[in-house]
Amino acid sequence: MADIRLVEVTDRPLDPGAIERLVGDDRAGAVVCFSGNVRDHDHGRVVASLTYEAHPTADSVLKDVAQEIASRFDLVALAVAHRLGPIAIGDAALVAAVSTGHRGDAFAACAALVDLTKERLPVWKHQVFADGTDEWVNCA
Amino acid sequence: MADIRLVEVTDRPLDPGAIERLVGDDRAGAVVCFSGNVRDHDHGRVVASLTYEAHPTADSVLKDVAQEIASRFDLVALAVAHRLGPIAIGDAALVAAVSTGHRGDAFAACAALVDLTKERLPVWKHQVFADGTDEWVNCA
Amino acid sequence: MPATVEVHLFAAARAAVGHSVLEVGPGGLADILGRLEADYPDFSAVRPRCSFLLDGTAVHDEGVPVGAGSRVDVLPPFSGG
Amino acid sequence: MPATVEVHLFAAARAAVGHSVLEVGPGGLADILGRLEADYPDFSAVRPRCSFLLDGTAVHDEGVPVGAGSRVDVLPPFSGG
Repeated sequence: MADIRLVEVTDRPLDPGAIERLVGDDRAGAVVCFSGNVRDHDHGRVVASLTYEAHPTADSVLKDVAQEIASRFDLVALAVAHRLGPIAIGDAALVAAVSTGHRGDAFAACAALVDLTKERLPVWKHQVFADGTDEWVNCA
Repeated sequence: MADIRLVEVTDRPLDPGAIERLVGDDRAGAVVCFSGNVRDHDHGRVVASLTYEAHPTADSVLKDVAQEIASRFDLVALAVAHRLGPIAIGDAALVAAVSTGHRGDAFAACAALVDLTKERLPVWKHQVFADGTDEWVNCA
Repeated sequence: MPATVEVHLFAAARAAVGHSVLEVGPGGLADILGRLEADYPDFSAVRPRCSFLLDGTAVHDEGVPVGAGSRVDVLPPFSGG
Repeated sequence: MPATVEVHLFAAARAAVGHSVLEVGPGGLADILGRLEADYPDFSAVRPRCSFLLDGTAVHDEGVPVGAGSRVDVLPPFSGG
């Protein structure tokens, strides 16, 4: 079963390159790393600022997500981290990285890790737009 | 059409984190980066050393590959690089990164960029095993 | 032993109600939520999209009884990543 | 104008022949490759897996004539990544 090398819900900036290096391994022929980054536009509106809030169970939910992906795919290692709090445009909100022996599974496993995290992780994105309006994403 | 930010066939080490940062952009909501790394085993045998050789057309072929992927997918940016010459175990031989507005296409586009590079790029991998034997990969 | 139920509200649910935590009387979950909607009309727009935890466990039936001393978490749709 | 064809060999093809470049007489491509197989028996194992460029353009028919002054590139299967 895969080494789970990082599971983190944190208010510190995420470094995708560092998280990608965490899953590197002499046995790993392929590494795929996803970064979900904060955009300056959403549905055509200019985003001025953005904050993520988490439920207290977020850490343990993300551990469960990592375990489930580790058990579903033949991975060497995986790492996943989600940012909390205020976050600057262009910064990474979610970083997910996997390594595999051969490349076949790497894209599918990383995509599944991202999808399951987005489905299960109890975090909420609050956007403030340049026109002063705001929204809780997915809850309009 | 996507910004093609790097197309490189080089004998210098590749830095996946730096290549991933190259495709970052305030318009990009998702970045996917693939690294194909040199493994210490192949088909159960211990790899002692490994070298990549390229045909003189490799640079222009890789440019064509990048253009084709840029035209097939709705990308913000892409970057692709292949290493040549002697390469240490664990080092990246191929790095491909794409950024997209939304995450849907990012995994598919990066996987297609990797597949097309492996199919078309005229480079050859030579492995020397710990037992002293060697092989040109795919040409046994 | 407290005589009330603690309702913890997150994100859009907290914004609609204006409080992170409310103390409410026990009852069926649907009944408790109905009282919240009556007291905080903005909550009505959010409630249908929320999921709920009762003492940390996901609720599948809003008829579940919520006794004094219990905790309810009100979770709007997640929007991570 | 040279009287010969330059054959450039790469990777496993070069290893089988022992040279990076050979000067050979003109003729059909299949004929030239047959002469190489006769002179370098190890090349026979590699040739069926190779593709060829004639003056930089991919060859689809090994019957193509290769005139004096032309260049043939012998490319084993690629193995990048």
